[in-house]
Amino acid sequence: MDIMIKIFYAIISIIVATVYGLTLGGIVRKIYARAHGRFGPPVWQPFLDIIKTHGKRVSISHGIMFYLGPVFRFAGGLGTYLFIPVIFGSAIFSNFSIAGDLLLVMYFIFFGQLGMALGAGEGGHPYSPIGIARGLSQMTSFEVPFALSVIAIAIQYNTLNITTIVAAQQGGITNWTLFTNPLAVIAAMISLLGMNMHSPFSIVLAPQEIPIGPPIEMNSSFLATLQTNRGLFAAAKLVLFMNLYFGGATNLLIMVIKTFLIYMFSVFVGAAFPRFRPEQSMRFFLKWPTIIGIVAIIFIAYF
Amino acid sequence: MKQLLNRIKDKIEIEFLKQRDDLYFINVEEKHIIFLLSYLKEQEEFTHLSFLQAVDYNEYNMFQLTYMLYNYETKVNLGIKVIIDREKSEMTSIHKLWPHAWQFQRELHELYGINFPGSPRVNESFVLEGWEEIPPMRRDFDTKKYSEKTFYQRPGRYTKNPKDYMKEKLYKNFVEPPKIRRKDDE
Amino acid sequence: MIFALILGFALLLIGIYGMLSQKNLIKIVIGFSIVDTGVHIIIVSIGYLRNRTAPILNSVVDLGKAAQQVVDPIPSVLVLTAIVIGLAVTALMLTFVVELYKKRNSLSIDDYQELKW
Amino acid sequence: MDKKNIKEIEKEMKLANKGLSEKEKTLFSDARPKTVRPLNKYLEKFLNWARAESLWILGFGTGCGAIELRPLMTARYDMFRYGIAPRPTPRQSCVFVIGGYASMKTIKRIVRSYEQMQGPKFVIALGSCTINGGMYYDSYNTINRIDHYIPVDIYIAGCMPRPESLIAGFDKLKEKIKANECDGMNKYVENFDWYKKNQKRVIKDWNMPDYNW
Amino acid sequence: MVNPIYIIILSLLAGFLLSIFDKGGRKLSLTVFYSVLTFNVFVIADWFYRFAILGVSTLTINTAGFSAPLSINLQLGMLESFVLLFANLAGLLSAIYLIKKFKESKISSLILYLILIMGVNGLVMTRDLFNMFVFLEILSISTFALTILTKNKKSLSAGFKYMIAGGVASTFFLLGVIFVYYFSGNLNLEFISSNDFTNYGLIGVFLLAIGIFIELKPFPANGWALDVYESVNSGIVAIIAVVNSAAIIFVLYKILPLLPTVYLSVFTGMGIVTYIFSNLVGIRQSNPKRLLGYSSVAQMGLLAASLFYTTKLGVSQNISFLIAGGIFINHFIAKALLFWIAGIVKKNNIKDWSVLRNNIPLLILFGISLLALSGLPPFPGFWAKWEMVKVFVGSKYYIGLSAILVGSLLEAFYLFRWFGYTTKNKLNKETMEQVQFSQIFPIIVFVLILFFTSFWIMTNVYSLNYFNYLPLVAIFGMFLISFLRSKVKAIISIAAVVLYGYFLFPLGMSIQLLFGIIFIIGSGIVIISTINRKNTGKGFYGFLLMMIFGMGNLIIAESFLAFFINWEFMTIAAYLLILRGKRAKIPAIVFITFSLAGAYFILAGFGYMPNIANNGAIINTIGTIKIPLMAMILMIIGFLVKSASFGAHIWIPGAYAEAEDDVTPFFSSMFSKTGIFGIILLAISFIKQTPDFDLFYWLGWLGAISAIVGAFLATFQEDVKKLMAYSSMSQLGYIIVSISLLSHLGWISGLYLTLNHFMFKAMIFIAIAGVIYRTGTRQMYKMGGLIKKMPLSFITVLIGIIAISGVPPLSGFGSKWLLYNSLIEKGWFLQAGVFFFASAVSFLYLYRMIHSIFLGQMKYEHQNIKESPIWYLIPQVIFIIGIMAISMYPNLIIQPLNTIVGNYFNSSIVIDGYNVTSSLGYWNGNMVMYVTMGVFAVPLILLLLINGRTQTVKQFNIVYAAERPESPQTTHFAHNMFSHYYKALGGLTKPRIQSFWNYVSEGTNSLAGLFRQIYSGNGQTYILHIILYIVAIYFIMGV
Repeated sequence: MDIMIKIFYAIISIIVATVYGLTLGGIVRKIYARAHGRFGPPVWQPFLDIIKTHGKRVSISHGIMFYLGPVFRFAGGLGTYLFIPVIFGSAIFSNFSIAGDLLLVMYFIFFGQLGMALGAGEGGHPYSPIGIARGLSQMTSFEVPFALSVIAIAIQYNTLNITTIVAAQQGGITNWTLFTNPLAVIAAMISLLGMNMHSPFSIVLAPQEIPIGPPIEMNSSFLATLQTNRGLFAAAKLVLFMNLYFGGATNLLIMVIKTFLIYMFSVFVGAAFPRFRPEQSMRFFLKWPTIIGIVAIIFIAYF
Repeated sequence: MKQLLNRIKDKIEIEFLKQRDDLYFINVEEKHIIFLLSYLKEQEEFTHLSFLQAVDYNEYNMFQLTYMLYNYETKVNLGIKVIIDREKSEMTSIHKLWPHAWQFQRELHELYGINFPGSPRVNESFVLEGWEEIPPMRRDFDTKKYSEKTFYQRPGRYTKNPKDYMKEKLYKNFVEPPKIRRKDDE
Repeated sequence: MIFALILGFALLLIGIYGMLSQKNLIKIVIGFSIVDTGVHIIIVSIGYLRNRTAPILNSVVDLGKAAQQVVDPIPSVLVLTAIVIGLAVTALMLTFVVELYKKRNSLSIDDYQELKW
Repeated sequence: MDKKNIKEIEKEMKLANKGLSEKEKTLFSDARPKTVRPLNKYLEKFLNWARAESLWILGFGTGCGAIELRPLMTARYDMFRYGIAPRPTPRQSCVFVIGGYASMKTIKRIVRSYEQMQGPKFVIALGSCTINGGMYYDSYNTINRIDHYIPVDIYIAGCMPRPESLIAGFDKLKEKIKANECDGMNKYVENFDWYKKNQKRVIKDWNMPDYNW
Repeated sequence: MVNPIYIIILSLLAGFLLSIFDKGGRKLSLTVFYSVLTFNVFVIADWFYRFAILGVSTLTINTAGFSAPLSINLQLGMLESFVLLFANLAGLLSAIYLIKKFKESKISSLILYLILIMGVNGLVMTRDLFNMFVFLEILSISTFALTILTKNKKSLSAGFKYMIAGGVASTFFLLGVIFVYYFSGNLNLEFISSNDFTNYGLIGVFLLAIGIFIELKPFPANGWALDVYESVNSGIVAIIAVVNSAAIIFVLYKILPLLPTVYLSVFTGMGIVTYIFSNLVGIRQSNPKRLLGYSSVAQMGLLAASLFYTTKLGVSQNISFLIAGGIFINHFIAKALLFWIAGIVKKNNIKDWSVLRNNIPLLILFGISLLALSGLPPFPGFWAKWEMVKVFVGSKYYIGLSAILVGSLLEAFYLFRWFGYTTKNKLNKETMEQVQFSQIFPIIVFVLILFFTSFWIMTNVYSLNYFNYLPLVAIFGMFLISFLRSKVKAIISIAAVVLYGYFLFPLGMSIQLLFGIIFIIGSGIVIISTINRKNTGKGFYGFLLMMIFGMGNLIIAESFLAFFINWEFMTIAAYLLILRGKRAKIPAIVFITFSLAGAYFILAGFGYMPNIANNGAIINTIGTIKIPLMAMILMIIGFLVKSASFGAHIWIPGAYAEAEDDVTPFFSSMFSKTGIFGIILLAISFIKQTPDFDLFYWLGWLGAISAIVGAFLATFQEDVKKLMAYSSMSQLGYIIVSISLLSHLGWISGLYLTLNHFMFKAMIFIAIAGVIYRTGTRQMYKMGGLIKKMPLSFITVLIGIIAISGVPPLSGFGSKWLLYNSLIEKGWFLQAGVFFFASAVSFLYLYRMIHSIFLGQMKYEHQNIKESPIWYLIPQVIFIIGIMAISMYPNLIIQPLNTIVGNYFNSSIVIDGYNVTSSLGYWNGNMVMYVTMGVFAVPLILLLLINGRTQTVKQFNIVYAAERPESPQTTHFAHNMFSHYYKALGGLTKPRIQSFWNYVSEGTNSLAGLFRQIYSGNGQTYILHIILYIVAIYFIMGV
């Protein structure tokens, strides 16, 4: 019975996060449009797109792995989200964080990526593996500063339990990791840019080079699933960052405000910079953010 | 330029035409064309082949090919015109002189049916995939008839003589102008 | 005795020098012989004791005091054997030289260095 | 119906794919497209609304019309506010914009791209050339009527039509979609053989499957 | 009970009479000839039996009716009879070998041969210095004369050089004899003592010793000998290299008591110099006989050095006999064998020896001789080396130790290279001529003697446990049933492995059990895949079982010696298995060179080890001793080589890739774990005893570097097996680092990783073997789209890569979780960062592999291939079940590991149900699995419901910019997949280590080339060498 309630809560939590994530997507498009001097699509455009793509009458599949690719991807998003406690002290939004700690979340991100990579790979289109190769290699590089930053946090709070980390940041803005361990936060925020794949690091989708990259063969409901996941996954990542670096949230409103601000950071950077070439992007992550991350660890561990 | 022509004239027979200060034409016989082009390219710095095109002189049963060269030093365009037989319609390939010439030659082969033996990929279709008729740019090809035969005409298209149409629509009370005497009439 | 010893060593060195400096196979063999001879002289000179007679037990030598009157007989015995052996070796060497000359028609040692490294 | 009959019917449902060599036949799908009836009325209405408000276009720059499509993205015309967005792959787009005259070479690609789109799919043809050949009506190389090769929902006349008229065309398309009048996909499938005959009459070297899934 | 003097008398007499007998026909003379030789053997054998078994005291024979010193006396004791037995036996066998030659040649060669044997006998037995000289000269002259038996230009000139050099050497010996006589007044060894020589008198001893020493062909004064070895008939060379040397070394042994200590050390040094430099020069040699010549010279140097050194130290007689005797027998038999085989093969370049493949029995004998000569167990040379290292380490003679090990390595290198050429070079059409029984007979006799002595040493000297024989028994047993079909043999092998496991492993919860599971049960499962072999696979299962038993024996080895011989057995078996691959010539030699180098490090390390109580497996008892730091470092280097750590990783790609496809799983998932086992062994001692230097901290860094470099290298491979090989390197880096954490959590994660790596790597390699079996290529870009044809293999690889990459919910995540927790807990933060990087990079190569093989575009040629054979699938399924089980119920493995590691550390984790809690975090594998299944099922069901009409299409139905794809090859994106990554970070993968080793090998090669320049081929130069050598030694000794 207990588990049924848990699942029920999880469903609510997922729906909220998905809606929030998709809305964020709409807002971003609006912001981009305003930056270009346009009106831009309505905020609810992502929902329309999803409904429309689900409403396609026909779809094609290249095989079982192709079919399962989006499923993997969405499962990855769902799982990642479900292993993060969203709102500190809330029963509804604590999700299944009892199953594992920060490491589980970090590695569960790969679950979706791997599945998607396989699904796209079976599509047989050469752009898919090109995009995936780029995506994976970029991931290897932005994971480094992020991992260093996570290690720094683990040293700082002497735990990998997200709930504990959030708890340690309660009681005032100065307790946030942002202020207690600024270097780690800088490293992590730079790697967030890579994770979100916004403009300077949008080498995976790269419309001008490899049109849309991995999901080039994805259509109809497969695409809709991926789009849904995009909203959910964005929300999950933002919540994770909020929990780790910005003191977590005690209610939904604070969560929304904080994650929105975090997201705006990468959006603004993305709106302002042109795209890197793949190797430039990788070198970038392995240069300054990594050094900052190492310094953060050394600073936290030995001083 | 004059000196150049003289130098060429020392070697082979040519006809020469000046169109503008930076545009000249040379008529040359088919057998001299390779010599002339290599000479111009190697010795006279006409290093750029702008284009190679053909004109179908149906009436005289010949094609005229024009090789347009350009000299970056003197900024002069030089067109080399050569007449070839329309029945035989074969020409020496110049892709060894200018590698990009294969593309022009492929186009000419497809649209005029001029053959360039040895030119790379010359038999591949360029614009017309799977063309079965005579090459369309030959003047004995009736393009309108072909179009009517192949494509579905949308009904309702009609054409008018502009003069008559204007007369009818705009100038209801049109008065024929007096005939102006011209020199040619006599 | 010292003189003989020095002579022996001198011959030894001369022989070695000969073996090292001469290219002709026969000369090398001769060098070897000289070395041999030098060694023999050294052996004999080591066994020699001043004012003593040859180690032959005849009337001159008193049987009872023979040990004090004659030179050490063993080196003399040794040298006889050594000479025999040296002779055999030299003969064998010369056989080799003959055979080599038959095969190659050359007596220079420089012509026989195809086996190397 | 006995089993044998079913098999024969299934065989008939397969496409012959005569343009392909034996070796290649195994690499292309030979399934015949099928008509898909809409769902129940209200749900379909809702979906049609969503389809109308989210038009993802596949721009096919076959002719001079391509240049008129670009300004739509700019701040001056801003197609995004109508829910129109470009999409780089036919798999994901629903509006096929044929940008001007189609030659014999491009019609092959047009057909291929059209068939690769997932239904419901809509076609907007720009310019006079697509309507009746326009100024190239007597050319040996310009297709005169696009609608004999793929079903067209909206023609936008003009040589070339301005972006404003394009937007007007999109508006018209939206109206038609909402009125459930755009069923080009089913029309194509129902008249499949007729379309194919027309296409093959023009496309002489047919080296692709009969239906490009 | 024949007086041994009759040997000399009879030989001499027969020698003179032979020419008379010959008038009565060659048959008669040959009969006499062989009967005399046989007589000799029997007499000596009889005496040897008396001395060795009956314990008769040493026999002294006086000649001419007087006792020494008045007359010459001979002595025959245990040692003399031992040496003479071998010498006479070799003489007889070599004569048999030469029978065809003897039938045709002049009678003089028979006479000379007999005289030679007589000389040897006399030389060994005589106690009189001058008599020694006489016998030496008899020996020399007959040898010189015998060289003419091969009557060609080369042998003549070589013989001439030999003569002058020998003449000079014996001149010095003679001088020495005289001076010794002068100073001591005596010629009989019994009556001369080293006290007789004052300062000046030492010159005599010096000359005596140097004369003999020169006869032993020390480097560099040995060019003449090599020429003889190269040019003269094999049967004669066997005698020269073996019998003559044996006699001379015995002479050396006899005059040893006269030499002052300083001489002993200098001569030891000179012996070692000879050993190392001759072997060094040998690596440039391509003529087999000259190569053997270098090896002979080297072995004599080693033997002399060991004699001198043990005498100098005065080590106990047993050990010095074991060392000298071991080297002696080893060299004696192996060298004779090889010279005989060289005479049969008759190829003057070792690269042409592939003709030997036409004669498999001879090839096997050849291999055995090479193994023996390389000093590998169970042959006598090994035991000698083992004891020698102990002696050297005990006396802190490190230079000598390292020189000997380097020399051994060089020797092993050129011998194994030779073997590689023989087995792998292209076989031309030419066939070998029929081998006569008379030629093969001596070889077989000697091989039997070799094995007999080996077993004698194993049982009587070391009294090893019976299970240490199992690897040899396995290979022998499999040899006996090699005619059977491979399927039958595979089943027999499985049965053998299962029985072995059943009888030997009633083990408790311990590290032994874990490694037992990996080595034994794992092997049993993986062997199933070899059932697929079509042909009889001669030899394969023998080597395989040898390797498996060797690995298994490591776990239960009760002494360092047992550990080490099994280590060597395993290595040899692995080498032979690799060599079976089609293009494995170079990888195999690289493998054996690195492995032997590692083994020598371990050997040296064992030399430093204190003694250990011999009660139970060393893994259990090693905690009681404190290992010296030096031993620790040396052994860790050795173990790291086996586990392909950074720096020694260059052998893995070749060895893994070129080994047969169904063998590679053994290497990757089991063989490489032996290094880990070794490291754990050391670590146990390290944690029980307080360490004074934190070696394992640096080992941890090395592991981290291996992990990242391995991952990078794997990313840029086109060859799937090389990719997985580098992946193994990377994964072993993880294991090394977690072992070197030396903490509870660290060890749990290390052992967990070990088990996990064992399962997924075996699984993936078998799946890949199946794919390669079907497609016939290893290049990944030539495959593609195989998911449609080989779905089961795909699933295996998929599960494998999920497990490798550590993506939840499979077992890989557990290992990652444990690893990071333990790293952060220990405070190794930067290492943890490196591992994050490495594990991210591992995605790159894993995706590359699975995409290039199974996804993307299928090629035309693969359209009709089938799923892997069933025999490949069975082990895969077993491993999948294993992985799924420990993923679903991680307690199955975490709980026992907790207990096991609890023996060494205090527990630092709490296991509550399925929840594992460390000091940093928690992980509930079971719940993760359920949540994952849930979140996977929901979208799948949704998709199935909503996604109405899905048309499955084929591979060319793709959006290809409105074109249709031209061909699968151009559409499949696989070749050079990570080129952009290479642009960004490829600089890290520049083969620096590879070039370092290239420099090392090139440097060694050029050094060899440099040194061999001294052998100019000019006889005078050789004399000069001798003279200079003597002068140099003279000054070094400062007489």
